[in-house]
Amino acid sequence: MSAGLNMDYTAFIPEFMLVGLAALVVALDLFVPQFRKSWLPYVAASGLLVTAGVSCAWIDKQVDFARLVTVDDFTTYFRVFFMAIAAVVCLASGRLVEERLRHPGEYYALIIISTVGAIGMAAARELMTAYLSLELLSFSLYILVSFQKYEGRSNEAGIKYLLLGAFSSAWFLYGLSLLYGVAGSTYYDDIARALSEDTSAYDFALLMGLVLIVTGLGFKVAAVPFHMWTPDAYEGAPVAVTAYLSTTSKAAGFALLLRLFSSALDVVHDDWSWMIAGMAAATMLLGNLVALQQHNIKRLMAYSSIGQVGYMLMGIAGLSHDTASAIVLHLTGYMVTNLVVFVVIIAWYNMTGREEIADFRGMRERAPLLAAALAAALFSLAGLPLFAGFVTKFILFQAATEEGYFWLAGIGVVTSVISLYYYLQIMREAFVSAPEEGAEPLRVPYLMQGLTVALMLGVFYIGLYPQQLFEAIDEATRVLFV
Amino acid sequence: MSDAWVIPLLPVAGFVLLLLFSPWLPRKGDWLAIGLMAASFVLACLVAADLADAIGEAGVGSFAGISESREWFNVEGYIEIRMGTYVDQITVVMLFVVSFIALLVMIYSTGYMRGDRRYGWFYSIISLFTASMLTLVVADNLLLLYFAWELVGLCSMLLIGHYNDKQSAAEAAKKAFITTRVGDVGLLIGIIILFTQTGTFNIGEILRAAEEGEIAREWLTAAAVCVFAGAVGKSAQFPLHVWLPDAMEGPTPVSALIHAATMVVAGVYLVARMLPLFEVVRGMPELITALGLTTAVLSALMGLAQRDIKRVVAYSTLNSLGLMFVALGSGAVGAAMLYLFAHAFFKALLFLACGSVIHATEEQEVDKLGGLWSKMPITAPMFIVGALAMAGLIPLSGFWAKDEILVGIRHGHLNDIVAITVFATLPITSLYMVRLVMLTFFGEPKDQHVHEHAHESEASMSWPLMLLGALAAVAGFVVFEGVGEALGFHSGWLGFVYNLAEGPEEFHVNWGISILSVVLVSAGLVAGLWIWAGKAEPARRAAAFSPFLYRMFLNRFYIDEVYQAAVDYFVLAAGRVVAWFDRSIVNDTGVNGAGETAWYAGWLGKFAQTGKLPNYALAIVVGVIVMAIVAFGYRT
Amino acid sequence: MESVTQEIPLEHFLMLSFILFTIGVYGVLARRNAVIVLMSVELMLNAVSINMVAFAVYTAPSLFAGIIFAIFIIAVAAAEVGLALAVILRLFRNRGTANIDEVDTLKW
Amino acid sequence: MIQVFFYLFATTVIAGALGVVLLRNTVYAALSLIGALLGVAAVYILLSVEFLALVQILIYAGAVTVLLLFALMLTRARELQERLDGDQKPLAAVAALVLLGAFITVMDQTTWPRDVGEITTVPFATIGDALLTRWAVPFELVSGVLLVALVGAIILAMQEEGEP
Amino acid sequence: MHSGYWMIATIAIPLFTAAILVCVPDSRRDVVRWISAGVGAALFAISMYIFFAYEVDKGEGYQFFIRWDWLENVGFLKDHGISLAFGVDGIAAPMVLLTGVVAFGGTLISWKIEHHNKDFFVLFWVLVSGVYGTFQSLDLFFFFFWYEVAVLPMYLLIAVWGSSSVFPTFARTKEYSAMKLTIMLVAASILIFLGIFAAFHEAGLGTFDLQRLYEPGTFDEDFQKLVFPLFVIGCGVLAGLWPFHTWSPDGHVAAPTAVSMLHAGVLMKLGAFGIIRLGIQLLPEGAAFWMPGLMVLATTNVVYGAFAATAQRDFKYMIGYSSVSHMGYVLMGLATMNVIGINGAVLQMFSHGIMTALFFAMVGAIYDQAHTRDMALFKGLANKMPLFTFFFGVAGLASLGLPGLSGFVAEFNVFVGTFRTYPWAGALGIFAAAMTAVYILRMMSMSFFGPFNERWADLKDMTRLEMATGVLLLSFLLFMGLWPAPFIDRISESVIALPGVT
Repeated sequence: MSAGLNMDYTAFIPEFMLVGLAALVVALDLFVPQFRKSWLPYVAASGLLVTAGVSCAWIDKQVDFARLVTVDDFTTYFRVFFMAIAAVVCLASGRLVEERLRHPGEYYALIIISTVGAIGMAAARELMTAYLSLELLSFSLYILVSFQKYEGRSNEAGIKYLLLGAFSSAWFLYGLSLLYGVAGSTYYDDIARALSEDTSAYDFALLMGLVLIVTGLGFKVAAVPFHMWTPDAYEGAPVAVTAYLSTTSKAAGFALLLRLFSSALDVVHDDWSWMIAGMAAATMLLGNLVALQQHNIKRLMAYSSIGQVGYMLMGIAGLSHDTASAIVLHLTGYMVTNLVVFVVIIAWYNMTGREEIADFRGMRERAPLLAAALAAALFSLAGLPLFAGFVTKFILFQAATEEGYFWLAGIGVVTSVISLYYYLQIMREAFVSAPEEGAEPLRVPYLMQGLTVALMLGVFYIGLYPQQLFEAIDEATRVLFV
Repeated sequence: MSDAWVIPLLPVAGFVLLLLFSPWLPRKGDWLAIGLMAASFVLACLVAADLADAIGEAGVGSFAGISESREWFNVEGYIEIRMGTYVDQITVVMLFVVSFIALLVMIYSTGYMRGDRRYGWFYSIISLFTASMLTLVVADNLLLLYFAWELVGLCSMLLIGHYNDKQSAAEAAKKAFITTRVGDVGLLIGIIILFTQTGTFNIGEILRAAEEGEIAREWLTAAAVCVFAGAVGKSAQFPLHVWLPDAMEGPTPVSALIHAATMVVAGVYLVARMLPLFEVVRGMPELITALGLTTAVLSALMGLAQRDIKRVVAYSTLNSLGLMFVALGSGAVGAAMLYLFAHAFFKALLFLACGSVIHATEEQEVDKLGGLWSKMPITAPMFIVGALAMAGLIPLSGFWAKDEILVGIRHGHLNDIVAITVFATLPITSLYMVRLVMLTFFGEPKDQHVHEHAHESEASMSWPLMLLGALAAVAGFVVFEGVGEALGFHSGWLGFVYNLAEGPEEFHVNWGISILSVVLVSAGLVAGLWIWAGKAEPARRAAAFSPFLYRMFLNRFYIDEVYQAAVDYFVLAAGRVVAWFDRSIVNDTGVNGAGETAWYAGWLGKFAQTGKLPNYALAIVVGVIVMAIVAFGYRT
Repeated sequence: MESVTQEIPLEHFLMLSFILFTIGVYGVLARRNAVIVLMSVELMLNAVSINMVAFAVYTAPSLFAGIIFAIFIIAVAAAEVGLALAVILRLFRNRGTANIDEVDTLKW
Repeated sequence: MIQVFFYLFATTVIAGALGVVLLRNTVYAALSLIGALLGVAAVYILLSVEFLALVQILIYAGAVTVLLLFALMLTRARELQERLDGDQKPLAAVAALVLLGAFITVMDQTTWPRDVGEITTVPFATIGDALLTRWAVPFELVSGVLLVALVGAIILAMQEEGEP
Repeated sequence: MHSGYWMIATIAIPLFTAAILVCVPDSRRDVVRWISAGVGAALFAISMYIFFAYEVDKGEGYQFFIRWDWLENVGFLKDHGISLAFGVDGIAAPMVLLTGVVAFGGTLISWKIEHHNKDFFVLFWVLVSGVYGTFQSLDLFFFFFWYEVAVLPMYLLIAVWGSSSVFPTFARTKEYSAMKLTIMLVAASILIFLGIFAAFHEAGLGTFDLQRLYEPGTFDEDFQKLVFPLFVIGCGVLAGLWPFHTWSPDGHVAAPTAVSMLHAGVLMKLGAFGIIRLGIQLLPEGAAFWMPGLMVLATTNVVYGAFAATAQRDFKYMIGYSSVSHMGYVLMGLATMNVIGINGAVLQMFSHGIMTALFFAMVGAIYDQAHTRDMALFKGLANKMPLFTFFFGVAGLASLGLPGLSGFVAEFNVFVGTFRTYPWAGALGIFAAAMTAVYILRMMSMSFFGPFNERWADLKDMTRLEMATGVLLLSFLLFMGLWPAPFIDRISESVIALPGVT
């Protein structure tokens, strides 16, 4: 049965390590009562980082496992990337979990497990694997979103996210089934081979399948009009989870999109590029326009993330090696920046328990470091120079232009100006408005300070000297287009 | 002659030194300014002498002035600007007049301005003024001329507004600057047109080009009109004359220097310089004459009714300037320059005398003065000399100069109306000069208190008066060739000044004209004596005879009011309109509008987010359906 | 039985799944009780499985990936139901309702 | 004969499904869901995938529906007979119809490639073998999914001390 | 040492200063001040060096040229894809000098800032580095990069340290003005963005290196006609191009002194500079096609600004509108497309920069004492604060184009150039210069002359630092006004080299 299949399980060492780590965390939480709960985040984070280090062993290798997954530079890149994000989120959520949530062990375990799912999405070269990894990620997120279980908003967010998620994955599956029907296989390369023949006989089925797949993935990455869960889930979820939602789940979605559309569906590029293009336009506009109206910081970040998704979809629409690497570059820069913002939000929330934009007033006076980091990060999100946002966005748009999507680039630039407006509104609260009376300076934990500074360095690194990173990404995405 | 450029430089040094150090200098450093001024006066005389010799060698007519210049900036093949000096007969006359009067005024001011809060500042600015005036005179190119032109304007403004805590002074300064500025716009445009046409700023070359018809006719006309506009503004010709009377807000020495002797005649000088250009433009001489004439007549009439002694003198200045322009219009440059020369003396004299009266009485309203003859033994006679010279009574300098102009007009190619009008103004002029004298120095003192503590001014003020008085009396005689030669003017004054290469012009007395003018002038004098003698009953009756005319004269024909209205209801109103437009239309509608559009778009967009899960699901379905329909649409 | 199966073309099965799927969609859109919405989602998933199996059986017998897929789908669906019920219960405890259109505090 | 069976099952499925989305009583809806699921199982048998049919009956018709029924009981609102349909019912109907239209277009525009038109039966053993070899990764993943779901369900559902 | 390092220094020093200042504790205000003053002086010195060390008639396009590759041979980028390429030509040299002067003045004037002066100077130095970068970049990407860096700190600088103003007819909060300024400028850069994308795509060279893009024949004529408006309007907004100028009066009014100085003095010049670099040099044929249009707008600027200025009651508003008017002269000069005109434009860029900086410095000096800028409230300040009046007056005279001060040289060249091609525009321009006299004198006689208003009895004359700033700027006004040759030699050399300039 398994003749000629490489079943070399060593390729999964990092994933196994992660599962082990998850188990360890839970176990520590359960069976070692005298173990200081507050150490869990450090355990999880260090474990993740170690694993990330281990997975670097696969750089420039190309291991295929039963044609289901391959561990190549693309996978490796995202492995490291996801683990890093997870580590940051674990560290950032330490105090929050202690003070506001129960079951810390499961919390970290879920984050770690979901990372496995995310990696699977990036690595899969077969529909089932891709789908199941996606579900693994989603399930963990469903739980995490409703983790604040005595909090009505958390439940609401959970139920909405879960039901819509199930709904959308039904669509996705239906699309997969049609694709399977027309291609007769679930392997990306078979699909590509099948579709490269004359498809006129079953064009409609194929198109329907593509539409549904785009729908499903559009839901995952929160593209208009499949975005509607995003603001609610972001607002309802515990803020650390929001950070995780806005980073890993999106990034994983894009990893899957890139892998699937490049190695399986590239041959029918014209059949789906316009859908993505349309979605991109709608997403950029709606995300940034509605963000103008928000007053809750989490909700605002939700909409801003929707806008960012639009930019990256622009690249997917004109998918090519250049755009792919541009997307990943932007993705990276965006994720790092986003984490800065969320670390600041988390820290502020921990100290003040507030999450309205208006509650940021006087941050300059009360927590200068956070304020500075926030300002820099928001500038970066708005795409202003010295920070990551400018160069990554510029390269992304230029790449899209090179692929003939000048108009999308146009919309992108316009909307990023709109976004600047609401980012400046936040800065205004933080820097211009005076703190309310009797608000004395806050002592930001060293952990948070350290995180902020480290991430800021990342932002500046990408913004000021992206050469190596960009080369690495270029390498990583090359394997998609062989 | 290569040292002509030093003449303006000395006062510049004075300006800089006083500006920086006057607070720490003894006597605020007036001695420094005066010394430098004197030096440059001497230098000017030397230059004049050299020139005379040079002409002697070259022979009149074949002699074209001496110029030398250095590069200011230069863009190879596109624009080269040289700054330099050009010295010829007209130049030296001006040099002499300017530096001489300036010197006297500075000395006079040591008395008049003593104890002034901004004594040092006054001297530094006066130095700057003299410097730029001298520069204006020696400039060999229009750019440098404009340079100086603007600077004298600036200084005049600063000095008019010297008593800057008087609102009226501030206003007058503003008015003077802006009014002349209007003319300067023309001048600059003219200069630039000439440059674009000829590619040079050098006056000589431009004139040559103009005479040889190298400049397109319409451009030439435009340029001529524009340049003349500059002259009109500076020399306060109608319709830009309104600033000069108000300029009397300034300290009297300033009025003497700037608004009588030097700056106001800059226009005359400019026109005289550029006359060849004007002459080749059809209708230009007529225009010049017409404006000059209007100014002369109007100012003569206004002068009749003014109460402020300085203002009366100011109107007489306008009168004289008009006369000079008429002369220029009829091509009598020599006559114009002669009148300028004489006018400088007697008008400065008049002003300084006024100054000493005001200094003595702290009053300048005629109907508060009177009967000062006894009180001011030096000032009064000097004033009278000046007044008679102004009126043009033989044998004072005014007479000869005026006569030359009349002759020029008769010989000029203009029709007789001009001549007749000019003659008509003569008695009026003498009339109001007499009126002034009578009301100020004779008759009953109208204000005892003022009369009490009136006294003769000190030496530093009275000596310049006497000196000027003497000159005002005799300056006219230079017209006699003998006198001219005696003074070193080769072939007499006119031969000397008459710089256009048509050979010297003799001085000839046209007896008819002379007699006529003498008669008219003395008629005016007699009439004046009769009218304002004693209680001046006839004057009151004249005023009562036609209150309308009287009011017209008194209010200067309401020209100022008209301008004021124009400024208020046009310029400033337009400004307000534009400002409003900018704020409400361009900004609040245009700019904010765009922003608000986006804002409301977001506002609408956010309501799609109803919070109800079924709607979200519906959105997904709709998305699917739309994409599907579009896709199938493509396929079929 | 083999002989007779020729009488039912693939399209019939697909048609069945289409209808089933549509009904499921309708259910999700129209119903307001969370549990019933969940049931409708299950219907959709069943439609998917039918598709998968039909394709596997008719067009791609070699690897019968469709069948495996169907199995996984069933598993996932079951898990989904379990998790969903937990969340719904939690919601009911906190909000006293399981009607999804009544929980709309998060909006705009 | 077979066709008769097929249409029979098909109608069962559709009827059951309609029952789920139309019935006014939640419990009946759940029961009709069972019907639909059994119908689907029968269809699997028709397709001669008995293994799948078995799974379907065990997991779905058995476990899942029981779960659902429990849920219905537990979340029963105080007053009976409450409205089961949302406000956007008509829109839903329209959307569903349009969607069906789209599917039908797909249907008649498409001729499926490699349609052999005959059924190949797959024995249990092969499936089991494939699950553990060729499809090992998805298998592990799905186990992970189940585990996560389990953990999540416990965490969220369990009553804890000091619960408000 | 490679002379290019001097340019690197002008950009790196401010950035590092900003980085260092971030680490200074809030309370150590004097440390911040002294560091900043030192850096300001150093930059001033370097700028002087760059200006005077620039060799005229050397024959090569860009001097001090230096290139560090930044991103290349990756993605769609080929050799020298994006490189830190710096170089100065005769047009950039005066601008660098200008930046040095104004920045130094700004640091001195900002000495009295108390509220978080650390933050202020951090942002201030970022701004300065951006300005230097733009003037010296020879890489399309980095030109825009630094351009945006210069815009970036504006919002906070204005919104935190600025001042709101209320008038009978309308009011402007500092937040509003700051937001409008930032958004309008960034929105304008949309056009530049698009222009750059299009240009890069069209050229297909895989590099943003300007010198390679400048090579004739890179863009065909239709493309140039299509894209030129993007660049010219995009940059024009920053140069206060009508009708996109409204950010400038409000912004300058709201901004703190030093920022007004730098923004009106230097930043607006970036716009004009961009029109030269991206418009004329990159797309000469497009320029030839569109310049008449620009001339119309520029003339509108000049007249419109002058009229609007006559109606203002607030010192800064008047200056703001006069800036609109004077930047109009710059655009006019550029629109002539002939050597004299563009010379004039660049001269005007320098002259207006210094002059308006002086203006704002002086207004700041009085605002800090009187806490109002309403001309109508002041009266007869001349005798109370003679020095102040003197400097203010000189600035005014410079702006009304008095010979002997820099304004005249510049405007004169502009006028000559304009008359060559569009006499009507030239005439209007000169008329507007007369209008300048109207509003300047209106302002002077309103608040400096006339009887003294006792309400201001306790006003002091200028402080030493303000004096220093004033003298610094004044010296350059006179330098250029009396001896323009050093400027014109440098500028004209490069202007003649511009493509399509007659």
